Amino acid sequence: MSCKIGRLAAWAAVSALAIVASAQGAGAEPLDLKIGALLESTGPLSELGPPAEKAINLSATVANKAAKDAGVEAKVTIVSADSQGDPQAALSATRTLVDKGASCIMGPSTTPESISVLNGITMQRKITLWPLASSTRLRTVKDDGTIYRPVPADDLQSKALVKAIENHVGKGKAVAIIFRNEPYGDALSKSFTTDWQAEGGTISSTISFDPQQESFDSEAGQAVDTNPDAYVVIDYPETYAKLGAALVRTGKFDAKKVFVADALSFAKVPDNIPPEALEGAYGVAGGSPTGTDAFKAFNKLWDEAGGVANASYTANSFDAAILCFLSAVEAGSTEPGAIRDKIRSVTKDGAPQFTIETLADAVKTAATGKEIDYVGVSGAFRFKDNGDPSSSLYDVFQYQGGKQVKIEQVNVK
Amino acid sequence: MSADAILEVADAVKDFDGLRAVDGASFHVERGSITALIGPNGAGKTTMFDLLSGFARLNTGTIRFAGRSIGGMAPHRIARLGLVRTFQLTRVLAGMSVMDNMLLAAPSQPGEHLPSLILGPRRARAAEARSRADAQALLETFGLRDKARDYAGALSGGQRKLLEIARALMTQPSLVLLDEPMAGVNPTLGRAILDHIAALREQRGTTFLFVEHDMDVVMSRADRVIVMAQGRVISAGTPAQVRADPAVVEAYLGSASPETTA
Amino acid sequence: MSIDFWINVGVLAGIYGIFTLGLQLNAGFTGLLNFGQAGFMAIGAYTVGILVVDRGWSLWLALPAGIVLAVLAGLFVGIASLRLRSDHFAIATIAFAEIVRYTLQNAAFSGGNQGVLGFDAEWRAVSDWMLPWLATIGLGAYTQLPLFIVVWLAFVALLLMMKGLQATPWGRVLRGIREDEDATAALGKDVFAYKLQSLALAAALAAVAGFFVALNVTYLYPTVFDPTFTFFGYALLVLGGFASYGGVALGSVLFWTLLEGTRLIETSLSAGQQASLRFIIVGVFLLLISRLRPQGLLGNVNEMRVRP
Amino acid sequence: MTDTTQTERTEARASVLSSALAALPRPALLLAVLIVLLCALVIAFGPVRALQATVNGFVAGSYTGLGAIGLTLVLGVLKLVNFAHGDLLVTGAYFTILFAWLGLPLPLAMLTAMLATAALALATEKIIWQPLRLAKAGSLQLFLSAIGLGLVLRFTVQFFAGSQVRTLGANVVTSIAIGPLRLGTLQALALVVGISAMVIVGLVLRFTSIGKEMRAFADNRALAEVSGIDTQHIINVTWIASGFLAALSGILYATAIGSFNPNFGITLLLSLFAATVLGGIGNPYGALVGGLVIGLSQEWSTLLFNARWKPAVGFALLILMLMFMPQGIFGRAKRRS
Repeated sequence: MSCKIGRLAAWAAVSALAIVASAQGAGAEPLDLKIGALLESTGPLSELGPPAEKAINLSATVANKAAKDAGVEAKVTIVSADSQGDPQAALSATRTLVDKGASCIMGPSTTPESISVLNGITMQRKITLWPLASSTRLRTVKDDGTIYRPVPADDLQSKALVKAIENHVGKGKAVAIIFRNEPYGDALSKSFTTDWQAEGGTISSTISFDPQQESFDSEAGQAVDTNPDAYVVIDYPETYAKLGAALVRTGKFDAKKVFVADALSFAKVPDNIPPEALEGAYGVAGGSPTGTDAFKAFNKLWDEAGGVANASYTANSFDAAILCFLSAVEAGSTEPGAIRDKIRSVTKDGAPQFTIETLADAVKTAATGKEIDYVGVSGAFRFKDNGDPSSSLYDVFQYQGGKQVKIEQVNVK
Repeated sequence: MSADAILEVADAVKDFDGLRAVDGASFHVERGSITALIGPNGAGKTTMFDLLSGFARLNTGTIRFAGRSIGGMAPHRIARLGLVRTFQLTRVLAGMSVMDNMLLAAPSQPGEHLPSLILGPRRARAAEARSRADAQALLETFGLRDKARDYAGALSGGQRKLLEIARALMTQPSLVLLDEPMAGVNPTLGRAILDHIAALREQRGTTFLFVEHDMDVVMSRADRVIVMAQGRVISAGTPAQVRADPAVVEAYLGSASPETTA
Repeated sequence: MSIDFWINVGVLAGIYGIFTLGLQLNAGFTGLLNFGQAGFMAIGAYTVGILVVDRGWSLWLALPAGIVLAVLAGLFVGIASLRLRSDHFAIATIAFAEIVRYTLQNAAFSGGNQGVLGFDAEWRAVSDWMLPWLATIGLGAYTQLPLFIVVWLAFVALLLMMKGLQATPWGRVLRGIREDEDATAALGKDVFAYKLQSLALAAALAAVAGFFVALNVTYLYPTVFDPTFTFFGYALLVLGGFASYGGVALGSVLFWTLLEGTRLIETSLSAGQQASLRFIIVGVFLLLISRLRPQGLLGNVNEMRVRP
Repeated sequence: MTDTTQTERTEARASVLSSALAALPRPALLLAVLIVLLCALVIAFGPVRALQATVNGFVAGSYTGLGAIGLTLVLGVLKLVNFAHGDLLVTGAYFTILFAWLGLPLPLAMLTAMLATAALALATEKIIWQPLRLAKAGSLQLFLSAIGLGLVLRFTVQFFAGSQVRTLGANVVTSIAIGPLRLGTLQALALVVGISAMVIVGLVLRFTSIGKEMRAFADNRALAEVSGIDTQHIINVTWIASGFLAALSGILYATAIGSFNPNFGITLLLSLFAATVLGGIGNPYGALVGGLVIGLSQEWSTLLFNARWKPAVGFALLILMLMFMPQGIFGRAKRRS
């Protein structure tokens, strides 16, 4: 009985597919995918906008070239809007993106923006949202499977930091935490404190600083005063340029004791950060295998494109846009719900692997409806049921000569 | 002082920035009188008006109005007691209609307070109707009836002066302080104002204290004259008495007589 | 431009409209340059959020509590700083709003950096009840429409209330204070008490606006309430018209059509440049309106007293 | 008239509170208060921490103080609350980047940037402020125009330069050791430039004829006009000076901080106002001292509370000052007309 029904269903499905296929064939409609970029172009986080914009634009260039090389009629256009770093403006910006036909939305960078955008619009439209916010708070909202995070959540990262410090400084040591007073820093510092203390370590001081400040000398002084064995720095490059300089100016600071969180992970230390503030510093980055061919290819692309310098999370934004594109190709549709349902099919463990260097082949395979495994610039993607990366592998890296050098990989189940 | 004084000022002192504007002035104003306050420029007349109406605070001394001490009282409370003033440079409420200027001055309007406005809108409306009638009548007397709907800012200088006086009278005061009511007003209109003041004094017993430079007006219209110089009261009495006082003549910088300094 | 676009513009225009009714009452009718309105709004919104999430209050009971607290804040700010000269008052009120914002960002009771989330279930229930009903007239697909309807009902009701209030003797005293507070005091009016009432009422309106911001954003976070909100409020106030409540509605709709509409312009510029261009347009627009039509579209030039 | 009566009443209240101290001149009073506070902090937190916080306070204060000198001139002479002043700082810093990019050596680029910003400030006078003044604009229009101008300046800079972080490439990590205390080299430079600028502006106002005319104009505009001073000339000079000083402090800030984007002006702006009001409007010494007082109180506060409260401390101080000493440290009580 059940077998019969199953066969019937299969028939129905096949014929439905045939109808869809013939409809597509009749119109010969190429895939016209619009990816929405929700960028902090103005407002308090406006320094994040330009690199993210460049990363997403690069993804469109790469995707279009791959589609052409693969002979698949698909075109990616980027539509962008300014989230202003503000939940209310982000909501309006997203509405414009939807108005312009976006099927996926890259960004925004903060949890508050992500929550308002999700509750306000993307969930109802089944549009996948790819925020760069890593706060666990984002997981307290019901998202109907529309949130995919290209960055790991804070609770994993704090464990990676604990391991990295244990490996390079030792267990049970005194750590000073310095964080930028924002959801990201606040949440990560809390989970790190819990995890570090659970392993028998002590926190010598926790210093949060307001980013909109003229000087950070007092904060820096407080951090070095306790003479900790290690510093955990949770900060964005813009403020660390100032804070790092202030730390060095205290004369008691040793950058080799620093462990930075993923927002300060870049292939090359940006110009505005004084080299002394990061030389020899350690850091963790989730599933970001530095030194891979894809990583090098991406950095080459970035440099060739000109414009703004590379920054943190650009590879993650880039990969997210590529995933959206591949899912659309796989689904043969730009309908947001259809794309959402295919994301796991293009990041399938065990399926043939592709990177940006073999993206044309990936497109070709995906267009036939076969499962693939896109291994991104920032590593392979294994999404949990809630859309967070399940990978528990973290790179521990060190800045040597201004460049990021991978030291080891830690597993933080 | 006089048993029938509506206003008594004793040893009033006021400093501004180390500058003594009023220096121990004492005088009184009789109920129902028309009294002039005169003196050369810088004598402290306007400061005295500011002190009387609460716009400036005494350093030392006392001011009693209708038996109550009002030194240091806020301007609006003094006004509610029945002592209202006009300003040397007219201060009509330019962005409001002439009628609204008048209605604003109506005393005890329950509609001006949110609780009574919400609880008793009908009473507020009744009070409004009464005030409107009063205002019409006053505007009529001051020749402003046709202007009732105009913005006060559109009035001529003389009309503003009239409106300001009419508005002060609208509060049903017992003592009105007029700071140079004749300045900038054409003589015919000026005479009308003075006639009206005299009539009001007769009808309602309103007291008037006014600052004026035109000595003809002062001498012909005032019952009493108070003379200030350098922050003190140097003379007070009937126009004739004051005119004869040598201290007054000297105060006006040695000029032959007060009249020439108008 | 789709219907969704207009609904969004409408919601924003309604919320900012309610917010700006308070600014109109202060600046347009009382002559008070209140630049702390965003702070009152934050107090109202956060009170609602905290009472619902932490204390389990009903959303509908929390709203009046939020209004009461905002009014108390208005009275406090007024008593502390109403005696300052007008530009100092403006600076003091901005400083107040910023202190509120920093407190919300750093204190434990407000959720700090993590904000307040999960207070809108009761509103969602209402919204879900309205949607099928809207579906019967073919508008069921627009999930923001219920909020639009409620915001505009509230806005129109409050607008009419403020207009009515302005026509009373109470409103006349406020206008008198705007024109010349000394002359009004000389007529026996307690200027300070009226200014205080004006500020407290504006704070109440800000709290209502904050309530709707909370429903719209679904998440309370301090940056929503930064001084830009107040600046935008003044911009649309002057656009619509000085001393005109109808002008607030017109100004709000036009301002948000302009601000959101510029998002839709297709240019070959980069996203960053296009975002900059939007604000350049707003800036130029503020300069032009102050210069060319200082009283605004529906404002009365006679009511715009020239203040030296 | 309105304002003075109110201020006067407030003063009367406040003077009751501090009648015993009122006899002292305000700057001396302030100095005494600061010394007492410093002593208390030294006792509570030890000399090294307290003195290091003090040094940091001077550094933070010099940034704000220097920026506020240009602001206080415009506020004092023209009675204009210039909300665009922070963005003039930004313009100065980005002009430097522009001219350096065009090939000028950095010091020359900086100087050219200051001149260009001064010219820009003068242009705003001609295009915006003069017409508004002639139209007898009210304070709300002036406020809104300043906010509008600020938006135009900031986002024009962003339009061409982008919002990513920039640097002028100076070495920001060297510091001078004074015993156990540390003072950044560039921070020391900022402090020196700040004090020099204050002294120069102060001397110019005191001893040159244009400076005297500016003070006369600030004191009593009507009187200055009657006495035959070329008022438009004074206004022009004020704007040029304000633009020049804004660019100077913007460049110095950008150099010493090391990293900035077009937002730095607006985030600094409220501190600049606080410094101006605190010091007494129109007084260049006041602006710098006001900045230092804010810097000190903010940095000292980090000894007592978590550093994240720093900005709120500055705003609270501003409100308290407005309430109890509205004329500021160096300001004079306004005389009645």
